[in-house]
Amino acid sequence: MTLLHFQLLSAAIFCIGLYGVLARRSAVLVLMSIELMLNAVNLQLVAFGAFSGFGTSTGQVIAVFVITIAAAEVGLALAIVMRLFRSRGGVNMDEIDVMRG
Amino acid sequence: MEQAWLIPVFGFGAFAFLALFRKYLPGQGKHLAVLAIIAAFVAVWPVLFDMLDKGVGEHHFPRDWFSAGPLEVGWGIIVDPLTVAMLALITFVSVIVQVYSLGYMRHNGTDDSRIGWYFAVHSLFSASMLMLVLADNLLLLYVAWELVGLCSYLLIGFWFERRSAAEAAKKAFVTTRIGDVGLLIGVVLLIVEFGTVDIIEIMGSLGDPGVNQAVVTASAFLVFFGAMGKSAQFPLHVWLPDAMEGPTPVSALIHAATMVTAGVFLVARLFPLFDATDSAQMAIASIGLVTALMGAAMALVMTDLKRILAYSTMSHLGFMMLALGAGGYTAAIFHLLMHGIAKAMLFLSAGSIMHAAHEETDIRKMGGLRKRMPITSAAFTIGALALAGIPPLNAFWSKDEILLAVADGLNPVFVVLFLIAIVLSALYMGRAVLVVFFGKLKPENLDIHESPRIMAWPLALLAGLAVVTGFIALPIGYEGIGTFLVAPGDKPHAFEVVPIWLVASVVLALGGLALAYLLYGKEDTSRVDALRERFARAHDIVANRFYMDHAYQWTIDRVVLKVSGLLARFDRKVVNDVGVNGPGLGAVEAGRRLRYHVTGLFADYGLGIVVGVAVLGALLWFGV
Amino acid sequence: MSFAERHVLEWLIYLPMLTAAVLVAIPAAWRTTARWVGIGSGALLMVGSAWVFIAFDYSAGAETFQLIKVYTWLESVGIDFRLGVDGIAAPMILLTGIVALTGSVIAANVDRDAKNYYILLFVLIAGVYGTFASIDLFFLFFFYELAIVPMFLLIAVWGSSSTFADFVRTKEYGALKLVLMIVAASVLVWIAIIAIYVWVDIGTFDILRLRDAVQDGGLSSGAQKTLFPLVMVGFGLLAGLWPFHTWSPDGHVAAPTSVSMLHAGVLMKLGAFGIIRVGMTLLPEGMEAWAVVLFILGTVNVVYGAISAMSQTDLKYVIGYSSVSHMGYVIMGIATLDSIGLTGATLQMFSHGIMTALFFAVVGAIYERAHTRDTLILNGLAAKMGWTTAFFVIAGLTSLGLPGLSGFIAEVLVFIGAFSSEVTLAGTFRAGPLLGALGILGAAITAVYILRLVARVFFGQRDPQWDALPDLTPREILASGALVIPLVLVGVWPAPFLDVIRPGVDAILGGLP
Amino acid sequence: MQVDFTLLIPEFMLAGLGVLVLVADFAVPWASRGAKNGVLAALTVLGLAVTFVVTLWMQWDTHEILYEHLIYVDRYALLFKALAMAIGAVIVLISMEYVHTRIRHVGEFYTLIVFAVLGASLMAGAAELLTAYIAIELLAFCLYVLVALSRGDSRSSEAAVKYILLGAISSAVMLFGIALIYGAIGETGFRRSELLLEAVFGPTVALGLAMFVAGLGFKLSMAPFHLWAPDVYEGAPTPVTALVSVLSKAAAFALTLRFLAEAGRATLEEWQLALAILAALTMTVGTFTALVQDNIKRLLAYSSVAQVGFVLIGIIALNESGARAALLHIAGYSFTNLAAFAVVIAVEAKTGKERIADYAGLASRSPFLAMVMASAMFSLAGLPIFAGFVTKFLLFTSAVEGGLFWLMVIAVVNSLVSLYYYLRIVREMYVGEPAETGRLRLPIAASIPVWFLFAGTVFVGVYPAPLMDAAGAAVGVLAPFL
Repeated sequence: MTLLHFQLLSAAIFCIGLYGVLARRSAVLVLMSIELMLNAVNLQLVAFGAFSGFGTSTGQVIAVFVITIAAAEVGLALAIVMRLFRSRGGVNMDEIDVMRG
Repeated sequence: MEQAWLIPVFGFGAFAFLALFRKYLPGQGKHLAVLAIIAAFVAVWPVLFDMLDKGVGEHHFPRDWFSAGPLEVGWGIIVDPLTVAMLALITFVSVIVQVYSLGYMRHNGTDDSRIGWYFAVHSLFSASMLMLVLADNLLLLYVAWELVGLCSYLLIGFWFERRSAAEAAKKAFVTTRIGDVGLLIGVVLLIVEFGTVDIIEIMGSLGDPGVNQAVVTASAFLVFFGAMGKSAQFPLHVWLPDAMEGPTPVSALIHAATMVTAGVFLVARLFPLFDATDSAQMAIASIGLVTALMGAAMALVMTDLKRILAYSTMSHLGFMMLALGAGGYTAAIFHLLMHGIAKAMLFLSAGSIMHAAHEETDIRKMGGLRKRMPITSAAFTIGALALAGIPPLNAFWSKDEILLAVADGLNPVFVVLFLIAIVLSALYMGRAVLVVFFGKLKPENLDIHESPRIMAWPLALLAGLAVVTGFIALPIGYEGIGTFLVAPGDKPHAFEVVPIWLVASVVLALGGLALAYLLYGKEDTSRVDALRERFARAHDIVANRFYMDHAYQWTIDRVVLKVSGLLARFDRKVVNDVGVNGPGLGAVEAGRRLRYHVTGLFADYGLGIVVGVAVLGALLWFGV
Repeated sequence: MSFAERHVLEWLIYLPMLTAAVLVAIPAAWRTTARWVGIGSGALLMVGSAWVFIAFDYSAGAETFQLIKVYTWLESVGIDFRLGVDGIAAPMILLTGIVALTGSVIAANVDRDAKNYYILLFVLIAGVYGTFASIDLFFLFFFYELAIVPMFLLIAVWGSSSTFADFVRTKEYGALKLVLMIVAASVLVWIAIIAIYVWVDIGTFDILRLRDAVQDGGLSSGAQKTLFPLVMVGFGLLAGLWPFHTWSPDGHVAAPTSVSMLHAGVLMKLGAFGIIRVGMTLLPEGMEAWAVVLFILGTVNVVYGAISAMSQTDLKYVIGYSSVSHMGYVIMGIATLDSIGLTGATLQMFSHGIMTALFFAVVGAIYERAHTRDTLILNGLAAKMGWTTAFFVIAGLTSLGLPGLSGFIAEVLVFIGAFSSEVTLAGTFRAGPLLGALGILGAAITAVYILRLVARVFFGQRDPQWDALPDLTPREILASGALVIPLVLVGVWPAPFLDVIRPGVDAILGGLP
Repeated sequence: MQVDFTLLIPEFMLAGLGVLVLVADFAVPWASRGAKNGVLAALTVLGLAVTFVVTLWMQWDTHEILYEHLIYVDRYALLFKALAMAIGAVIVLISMEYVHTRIRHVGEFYTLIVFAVLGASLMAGAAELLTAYIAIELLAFCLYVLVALSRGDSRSSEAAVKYILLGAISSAVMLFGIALIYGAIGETGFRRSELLLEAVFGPTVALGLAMFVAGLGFKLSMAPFHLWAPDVYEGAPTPVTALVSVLSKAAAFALTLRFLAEAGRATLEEWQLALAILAALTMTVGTFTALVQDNIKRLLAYSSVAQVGFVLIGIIALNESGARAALLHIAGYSFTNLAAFAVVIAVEAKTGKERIADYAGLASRSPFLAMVMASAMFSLAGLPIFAGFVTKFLLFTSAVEGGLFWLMVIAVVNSLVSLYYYLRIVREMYVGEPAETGRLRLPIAASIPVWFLFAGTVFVGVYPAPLMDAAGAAVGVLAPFL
């Protein structure tokens, strides 16, 4: 298993996540896709850390940070989606275009 | 002679003083103006005598005024026979007219409400005319030339409440201004070509090798175009008849003796320029002749007394231009002086008739006035006969001189036409005298009485002069006018009489008068009416001033105003609405389109980011 | 240099700003005090300007730029607050002084919150003084824009809308168009200034050092030829250059009296002055190449302005177009690249400035009384409004170039310059004489429309409804009278003005290749 | 390897202040809403002021790199820290009345502002990719919540959702970029990666750079990534809009300039034109869309997008004068925008309206507010005696010095077109007729900072030398210009 395989895998996951973000209507599902993208990044980082001959563990360090920050981000996002649900009665992203132009 | 520049200063001073303080002066300062012009008149004589003993010729006293770049412009003076002659004429006629105006402008005891302004502009006019005559450089000459135009505008439009007066003033100013365009271009061409504004220097170096002759010819024609405007030559003569709207003394001064002769004076002052170019001389002569004939024809059919005199002036100016065209410098200037005196007297007498007959100018309503107004009718008759060319009156000598000049200067066709013109001028003068003064006194004119002394005396004085001044042509005391009035660079020629032309001109003049008596002497106008039917169409053309006025008016209404209207609309619609508002509205429209793309949907915003990354990645990847 | 000589120029800029600041502090209700502060500082400015004009030493030895004052401003970029006056700027400063004084006197009869009006007016005056006096490219542009900023509010708030048969010109439209067009032009100048600064690359905005650098080849002639049109159009627009002139009639119609006095009287001269100061001094080869285009456009300006003025019915439109036409003479004079022509152009800038100020003062007075400027209705005013008629006729006669008044001397010099100019169309046909002749024709057309106007509005049939119109108040008579004096003075004795202009003109023309 | 923590005192103080404000909010539940608002605001402002003074005093001329290239503590970071604290304090002062009436959780509001300031100062000091990411996220999280804090306005929650989701996407993209860059050169520090990047510049590095810059672009609201800005500006409570438009932009600029100057120097030819095109796009889109806006906050959103385009010129030119001009413009822009938002906040607090038409006749109702707004508009348009003129002038000069003549022409034209909508507001205020009369008074606490902002705008416009020297000193620190 060379570095390239991991890179391709993470790129694939990233693109799936990206598609999910653009195509999905419900905010929660969008959040899931974002998580997907972030995990793809983690995979990439860890793979670089392992395969590269640098010997330092910067890749893993960054991955750990990313995981923590991603968690905080999702928590925050869900709270805000909750407020949207309470004020708008639904989380369909296509309906929230009151502001435009 | 050195202080000759003081002469115009009297007038300018009077104008400034009156213009500012006329409300606080007794009689609005009219006496002050008259005093100023008398002082000017008195000052002319020492200059004359000083020149006589210092030797007749050109005395130039330069004085610098301002300089711009390489150009030095001064306001010096030239004193030569031509100047002195003109100075004498202008100051003399101005004095006469101003004294006459004192009476003319008083209607039943009270002065005209703006008499102060009248006299102020009068002194400004005579001052500018004097400056014109004295000017030693082209720019100063043009300055005076324009000031004279302004004064004629102000004086013609003196009674500006009357619509016709305001229009006439505007027409006069605009027509002369069109002439001035030619003059200015000519003057600037000369200044640029010779690098100096000084007349004497330019006239001296006309023949120099380095000079581009095409420019000299062009400037000759253009300067003459300017002279045509001011001296009411064909085709720029249309303003002169309308200028009669102004007060009659104004017409006497401006449209008889001084302003209209400015054109002739200009051609005389720049005579070497015209002498050097034959084509220009031919043009001057032919236009002069055409103007003379047209003027005479129109004077024949006019019914308004002042219009008759106006056309007569136009005709005589034609004679002067013809003389200059033929190279007869002395003859032209001599006729200018003689005509000035005679025509001023005619206008003043017309004025006194109008003054007496409650502003009536239609000669058909007048008749047999000689019984009521002896002095005026005598003066008018003398003037008319003089201009008709009856010896020994003054205009006869000058017309004779012109005949001599034309005879040896131009081809026979000009001479024949000139003779016809002599007959015509005698004819219309005779008609005027007969219809106005002889025949039966009409009932409504019964209460007419002679004008007050202040108006009658100037008439008498002028009449006397009309008789006497002719003799200065004769070689008594010096070898004749030819030696005094000499074109620069020309040799003086003594007075000589060529019997054949002398007799011819007298016979034709008397013939003209006889014809006039025949047609208009008797009461019955049957013969005249018969003539009028036969040449009905010709009569209408001439009566309508050859439809010149209508043509000009048509061009102005259809062409000039239409074009300017179109241009203004083009300016607003195209240059402004399209050229300026266009980009503005375009920007706003672009903004509206851009705004349309911001849909408010989250998905589109996300797409924006993705596309952005893709584009940026591509740009970086392919190493733009 | 004595104390005054060192500080007069900068005080001509500080004083208006100071007045504006003082006026901000004054409560709005004190209208009379605001008025007297305005007129007082106007008078002070006039004294200062006259002093600058007199102090200017035009003897042969004196160097071209005098009364120089330098403060370092931004060391690292090479911008210093550098003021100086040469032969061309001195008369302009005098002109600004005169028009500022008369403008502030006429502005006294603005009643709608006069305080703010005066504040903006004095910011405008400071901008104008700055542009004429500064010989640092950055500050020239700084003050050039500063003079435009207050225009918007002055016209939009205190202006007047006018409705015509087939189009309406609201004051907002006039104000917005005027400011946007002038700023659009100044954008072109901005590009040119930055390009000059960067490409000459001597790290300073000082015009004198830039000029010397350009003289010994600091800027390639290709660059100069491409940059010059930017300066020509940029500054030309404010000078009313032909295709870009439409803001002038609309802007002046909407502007209040004293603003259009200052604007037409002085601001339009900034444009022509800019072409001389930036175009001719820093881009000589560009000027050489584009002179004929400028010449043709200038002549078109004269004739086009005169003809379209003929068919205008609104009094201010006629004067707006006449300003466009008269600025055409200035542009022609500049384009002749001939010392007489350029002297004539500078004199015309001065004389037209005063003349238009007088025109607008009178027209403003008429509008304030009759509340209409439509010449079809207004006629026969001479009977009741003696002084107004007199001043309008004097301004009219100056505009048609009557000798004895300043217009004539300026126009004749421009025509002589035109006829003797070496500018050729594509190297073959000498454009001077033909365009000069057209210019003289333009002067004749000017006579036609001015006299038609005077004949109808003032000397025509007396219309009874205008009998109640009061004549000018003593204050207005004083202001207009003050404007007539320079007109007559320059007309009769132009020597002092021409001597001052001479060194400036020689220095600039010396620089041209 | 012992670490000198005294260098991080400002950050610790800010964190402490945040916690203090939060605790103060809980500690005094019984107090009335108004009193609590007053106390907390005073506490925040005081805290920020103290930190400001301490920071300036301590770090005036220290140049340290901590934790093997994690954080810089130098004059460049100091300038932005000072700016961030000043911005935070001013926003708190000008929006006290607004917060009292329209914000639900007063305590959280002030805490989050303090943490946002902390995030911004960390961004200014970031020395390598990871620290940069963490700092950006810290600032972003505070802003996401602040945007949602408005009481009873549904648009606020809609804006918050959009903001956080788009923010999350952009941070994911940025991370992917960081991963690629790290993968290619095994190094994340800016200074050390400059030569490495040049050596191994290929498709992966290009994509990595593109993604990282995209993340930054989102924060800066650069052209293709700016679509979130108008909705967030309109939806968020106005003080938060001000915070977003000034604080987050300034911090993002600090980071971008540091990154490009230190890491991107060697590969300048590769990315300069690409970014220049984006800058031009940003300016044009921002200016032209603003022409047709009728909501004042949306208009200011597009105006700030356009201003971003202008500052980018200075950064892309990447010469000393460009960087200096960019810093100057950022400072000038911050003063001006804060002044403008102060007026918008005051008007909204009193009348609750935010359409441009509602500003009709403001001059007659409150001359002071109208004057401040007019001066802000003239400064943004780049007219003389106001800061915008000098800063724009220097920016465009540096662009030409950097060889980007065409970019300068586009910028200058955009600056002209923008004059239209700035003048539209001024026209509305001075020429329009007010709906209802009655003076509009500004509370004392707010009017003092607004006076300072107005004076600052005019001072920088008339005599920018002091600010210019500060910017010069800051730029001097950036590695390649030494």
